[in-house]
Amino acid sequence: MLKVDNLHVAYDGIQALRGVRLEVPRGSLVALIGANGAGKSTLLRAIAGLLQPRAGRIEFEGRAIQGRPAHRIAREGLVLVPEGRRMFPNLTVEENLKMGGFARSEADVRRAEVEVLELFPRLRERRRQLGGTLSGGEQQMLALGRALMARPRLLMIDEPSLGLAPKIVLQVFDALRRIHAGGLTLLLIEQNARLALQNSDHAYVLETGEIALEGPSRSLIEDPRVREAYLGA
Amino acid sequence: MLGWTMAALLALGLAQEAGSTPPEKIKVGVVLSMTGDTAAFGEQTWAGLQVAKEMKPKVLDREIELVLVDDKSDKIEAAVAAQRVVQRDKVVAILGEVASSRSMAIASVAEAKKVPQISPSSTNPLVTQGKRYVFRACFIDSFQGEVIANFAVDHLEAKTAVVFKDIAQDYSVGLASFFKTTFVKRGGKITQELKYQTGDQDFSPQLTLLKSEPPDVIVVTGYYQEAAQIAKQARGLGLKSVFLAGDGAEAPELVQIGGAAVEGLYFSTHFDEKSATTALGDAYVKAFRKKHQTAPDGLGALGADAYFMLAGAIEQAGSAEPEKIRTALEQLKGFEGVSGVITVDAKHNTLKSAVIRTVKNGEFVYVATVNP
Amino acid sequence: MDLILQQLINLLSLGSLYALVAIGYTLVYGVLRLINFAHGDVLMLGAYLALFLLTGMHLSPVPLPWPLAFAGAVALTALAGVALERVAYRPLRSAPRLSLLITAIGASLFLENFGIVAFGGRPLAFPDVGNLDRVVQLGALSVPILSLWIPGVTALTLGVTFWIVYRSKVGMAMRAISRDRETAQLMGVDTNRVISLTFGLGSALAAVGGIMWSLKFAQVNPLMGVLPGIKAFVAAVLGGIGSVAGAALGGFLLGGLEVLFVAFLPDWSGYRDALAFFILIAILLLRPTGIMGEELPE
Amino acid sequence: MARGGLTETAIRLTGVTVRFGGLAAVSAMDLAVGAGSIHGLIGPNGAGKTTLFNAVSGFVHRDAGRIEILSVDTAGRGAHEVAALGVGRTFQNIRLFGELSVLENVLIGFHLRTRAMPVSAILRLPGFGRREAELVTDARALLSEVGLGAEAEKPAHTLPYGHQRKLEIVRALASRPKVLLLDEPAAGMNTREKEELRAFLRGVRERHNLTLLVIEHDVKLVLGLCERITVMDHGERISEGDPETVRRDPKVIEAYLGEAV
Amino acid sequence: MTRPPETGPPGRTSSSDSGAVSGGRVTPPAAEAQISDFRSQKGSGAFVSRAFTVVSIAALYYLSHRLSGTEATYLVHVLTVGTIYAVLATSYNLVNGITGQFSLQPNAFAAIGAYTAAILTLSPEEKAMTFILEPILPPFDRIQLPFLPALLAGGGMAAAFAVLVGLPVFRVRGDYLAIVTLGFGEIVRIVATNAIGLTNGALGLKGLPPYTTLTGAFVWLVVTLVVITGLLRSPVGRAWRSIREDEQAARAAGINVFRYKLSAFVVSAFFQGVGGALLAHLLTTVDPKQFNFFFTFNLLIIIVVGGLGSMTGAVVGSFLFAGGSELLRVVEEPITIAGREFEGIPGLRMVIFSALLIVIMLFFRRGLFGRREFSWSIRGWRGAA
Repeated sequence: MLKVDNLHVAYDGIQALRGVRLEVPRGSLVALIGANGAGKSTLLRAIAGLLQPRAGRIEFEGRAIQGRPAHRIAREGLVLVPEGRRMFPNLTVEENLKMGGFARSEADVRRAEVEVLELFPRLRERRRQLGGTLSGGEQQMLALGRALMARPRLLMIDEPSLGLAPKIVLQVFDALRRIHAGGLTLLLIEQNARLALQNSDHAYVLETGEIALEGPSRSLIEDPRVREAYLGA
Repeated sequence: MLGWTMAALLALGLAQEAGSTPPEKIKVGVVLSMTGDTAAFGEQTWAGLQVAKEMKPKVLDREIELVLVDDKSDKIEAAVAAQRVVQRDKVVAILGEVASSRSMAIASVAEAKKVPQISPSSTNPLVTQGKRYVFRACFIDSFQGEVIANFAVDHLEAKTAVVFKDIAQDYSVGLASFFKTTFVKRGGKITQELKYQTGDQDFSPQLTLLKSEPPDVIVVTGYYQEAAQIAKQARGLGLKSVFLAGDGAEAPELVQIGGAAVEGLYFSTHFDEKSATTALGDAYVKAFRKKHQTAPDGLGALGADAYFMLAGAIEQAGSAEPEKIRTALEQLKGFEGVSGVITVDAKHNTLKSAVIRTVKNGEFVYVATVNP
Repeated sequence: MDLILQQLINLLSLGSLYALVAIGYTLVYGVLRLINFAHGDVLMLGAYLALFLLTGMHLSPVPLPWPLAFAGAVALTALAGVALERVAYRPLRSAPRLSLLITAIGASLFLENFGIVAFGGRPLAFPDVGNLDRVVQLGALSVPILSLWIPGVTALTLGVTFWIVYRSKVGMAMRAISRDRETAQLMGVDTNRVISLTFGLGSALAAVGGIMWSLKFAQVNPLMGVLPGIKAFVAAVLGGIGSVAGAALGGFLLGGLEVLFVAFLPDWSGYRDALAFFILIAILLLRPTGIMGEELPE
Repeated sequence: MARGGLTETAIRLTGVTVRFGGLAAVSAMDLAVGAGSIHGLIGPNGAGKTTLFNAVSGFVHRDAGRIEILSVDTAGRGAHEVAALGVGRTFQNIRLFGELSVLENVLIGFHLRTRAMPVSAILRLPGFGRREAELVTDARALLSEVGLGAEAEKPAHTLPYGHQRKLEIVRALASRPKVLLLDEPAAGMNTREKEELRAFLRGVRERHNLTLLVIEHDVKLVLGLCERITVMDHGERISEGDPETVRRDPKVIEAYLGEAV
Repeated sequence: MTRPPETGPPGRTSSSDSGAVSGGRVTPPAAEAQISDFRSQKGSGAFVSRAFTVVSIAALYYLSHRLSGTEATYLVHVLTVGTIYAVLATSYNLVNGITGQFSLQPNAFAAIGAYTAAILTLSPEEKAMTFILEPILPPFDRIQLPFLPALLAGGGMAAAFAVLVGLPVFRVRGDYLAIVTLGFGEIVRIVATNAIGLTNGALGLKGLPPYTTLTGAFVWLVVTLVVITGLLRSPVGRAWRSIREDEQAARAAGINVFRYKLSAFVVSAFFQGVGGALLAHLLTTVDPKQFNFFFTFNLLIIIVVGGLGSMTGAVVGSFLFAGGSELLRVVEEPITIAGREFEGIPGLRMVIFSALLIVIMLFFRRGLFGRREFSWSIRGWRGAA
């Protein structure tokens, strides 16, 4: 469904990605792990069109999308939930959700809203509240819900557990599993490698801008190199 | 790096100097605000100067060349501009500026370089005060203030007056102060002194104060934009007092903006096109209408007068040397200019008659002449 | 009593004029966080365009009836605003904010000087349309018809602006962009288009303000935008930059205070403009983000 | 200051309340952090942990209660004055002086131990040069100690994320604090990096004689690092004790940990 | 962790288009960022470059001295204006570029300095003549001081006002600070317009002794640069720059943010006061309109075009501004094309100037020098490595 080939990205004179290859098959849940500064966020941002690659090809559903503006890529159904949740704090929860469905028809938005509120009942209670007043966990729910409003065909999520209490992390991953079970293809970055590998079908390990390892998550979790570098003793 | 910049500027300066033109023409520097917040004044003065130059392109058989330099209504630039025309263009005299503050900045250069300067329309008494090389074509505020006050008492039989002054303009502040002195001396009473600043456009709060006790006359000592506005808003509030103003009010825009509201407004000025006291004035009016297709205004006429004073002084001196021009200017007596008969006094102020005009059916109409 | 009523009429008319210009100012600020120093000069442009269309000078071969002329001027000014953003602001969107501010000052100077060169530095009279000059006498009160029109037009534009910003989809996108442009892009929002629209809207508001201003003061000149620009800036800051309602409130407050100050302390009227800034400073010291300004996080 | 075991108290809060608008972000908190200890502060998002940090370090004013640092009441003291008492801190979102070099970041950390000496700086007196040279030497030593020696000349913002976290701690250490407040130092780190961080923090405590108060979500790290843990929810303390006690506390499991730990 | 586009310190990118912000981490800003600026030098290189500096200052001093005696007064005048701009711009840069406080105050302090010095250097006779509306307030009617004490008084008065104003002003930040300081400038101007007994109102003061020379201005520029760069290399300078980068982190490092903001403001005000006084004694007249906000805008243009935070940029920008606007006059002069003479178009210069300003900013988003500084080192610009 998504195919990244030989991707090179540099910004501020720093080469952040060097010839990354990656594939996300339809219906899969792919995880991307790696140390800080390895270029994971850069990769997702480049796919989403927020960074212009220096070379390489990004293909979504068979069409090359590299170099297109971010809003066009989002409209194609390739949606990124950015790191740090990034609510619109000055918009109400409902408006935040509507922003997610910005490019969709009104009927679509209404339908999607019902689904999202079903998935995150907490957001229904807070509909009229400003996004900025939500707690961290609620914000992550909203960020996910907002992205779902766009009716994505592939959802990319950057560090959903960042800065969240353990209990909330469990809830977020629970939601992700349900979304995935509903048939959505997911590409996930997660610092907590164990959590990521336990919850994905396939995984890539990114090191200093290059793919160091890849494979089915089940096998990677047993891989001594992964254990040593990312899972700890 | 400081050195490089200096060296580059030095090189440029020298290069420009090398390319100066042959000496037959008499070069005259004109420093005016062609841009910036008083661009309109510079433009009006320049219009008059151009007409004057077309009327009398030569003196002593040498062509006069006007070197116009814009100072963007900035005092620092005015002084630089004066330096420029003196050194680079070797001008024999400088004409400018309209605004007194900039005229004074130019004056410091004129004095240092010993080049005569004639300000067309800076009426602030300080401009020529204590200066050897600085002259002006206009009368000064103290005279005009007296003229307006006497006119108010004698012709309008005014007992009470309200003064409306633009505290950001030295011209306006001075004129208001001198009017007050004479008016009070003649037994009048100033009931209110109201202030505004250039650019203010809403005067209704001040004017509303006058509704309960309207004065006989309202004296507006600022420029035409505001004078028209004040009259308009006063009439809008139902005030019936007579309006009086100084030469700053004189411009076609007064009527265009003020419309019916400025009907019956009196102002003192330097000349009247229909009853020009001099032949030159008549000729100027015709030439101006021909060139610019509009009615001449006071600032333009004074610009022209500065030019004619200079030309006259050069003829008188028989030479275009700055020092000789200066001496000749000091001795200028009974000179028939555009705006009247001009005499330069010992303090380099200009004595000449003032004219009172009024607005009637949208036209400026002659009322009286007041001699110094 | 009459005096006070009369002053209230003065207040209403001046305050709404300030408010009208301030709304446009704040709209652009809200989305781009840019102090658009050229806003006043866009206002000037709108006024000149209206004059040209109205009198058949330059732009239009024949004088147009005023509704057409005004609508045309507003539309053309909106286009000019969009073009200005495209040329001078968009390329600098990721540059340091002060660099952007300098291009805004550059744009302001350009419009002013272009005006001087192209239209002349002298003021041009702005004709009275539809007899707005008329004064109605209500007892001892003199009410210029225009003094009623201006608040009416302001109320209408304020209403429309409010609707756009808080009820329409584009308005929602504007508010989203004002806080997080990148995330808005991720939602499929063409941020360039929304910003262009905002500039168009802001410039259209400036043109409306310019036309009202010219009707009230019966003249246009190339520097006529400087004073409204500064006053609107003050009003917008007073209300809290970025807040539409705040700008309107700030405009009325500023206009009102100026009128009342002169009315009650005529001897001090020379300090009128100082007062505006004094109040501003005082209010900012009490509320560092203006009356209705949102607390911006550090 | 000698390490006084857990008998001495480095930070003591009594009945501290902080309100934003009408909401109490922290209400009537009591807390005692033993000198030389590593004390953990955990709790759900929005529990008031960072607000508590801000109150202790003088960044926000408390509405009620008393905060003592090394037995000094901090009432009425601004953040820089609290820092001068010996409190260093880091921030949840790293706050470095991004465009300044790594070395300069540390030099600014030295602020509290340098005198401004404007006159000798302007006149370039020899004493000034010597002092500056000493500071640079010290800063380099500190950077080498944590393995950032080679990066001294780089602008701080160009460092990889983990190094930025580290630099922020080094900068805080530069002011020779007695108490160090760390706000989510491990956020965004993977398991291995977290292990390194734990060793690093323990080492730092030994070498610099520090008391550490740490906010952290990674339960494993907190349990392994801290000697005592306070759990907050809704601005209040819901539990406190050694790691084992806290981990088993049903209130903590209910509010924070969830079922699966 | 959402980080909205902030009103944060100028000079730092805060856009989310550039990809600079990600989840609150400190990530790189716009492309051509350089490490700044004034670090202590050491070793023999320092000695050599200091020697170079001293020699070149002496050479420039000699040059300026020689130039003053020549007939090239136009050039000297332009250079003097440029030098005074440089004094004003470098000190303005200290607040806006180094400490990162977007402030629009220079017109206020320059006006205070100019009036203070002018009232002190004017002769009693001149004062008696000049004050035609109201006599000047005693004891100023009798006081007359030489230039240096008057200059210092001008700077001192400006600095005193800076303390007074700084106390309330630094409670607000960002664009709000800009408008408050702009307002302060307007208030100073309006007070100068109204306080006739002290300032002679709109009529202004004239007849000041023409004390300002190119050499004098040059010496003051050197003093300004020595003081400011000296401070920048010291802990004080580090504290200033830390405030620009991150105020909260600076507080955590024990820096009294308010005091350092104030000290930058006061140092800057002193030299702006001196600059204003120098300007007054170059033009020999002072009036309120001379110090309107366009005065400040000019300086803002100079420091941003030069490169915010770069002292070299501020100096070069000043001479570019003073010299450039003179060079641009060419476009308004009559030109001869194919034997026909065309009249110049008055005003065209300013149209081109403003267009040029936009173009420069489009191509040099961080100004001509960014934050780099001049040095004698062979590697070129300090910090460029």
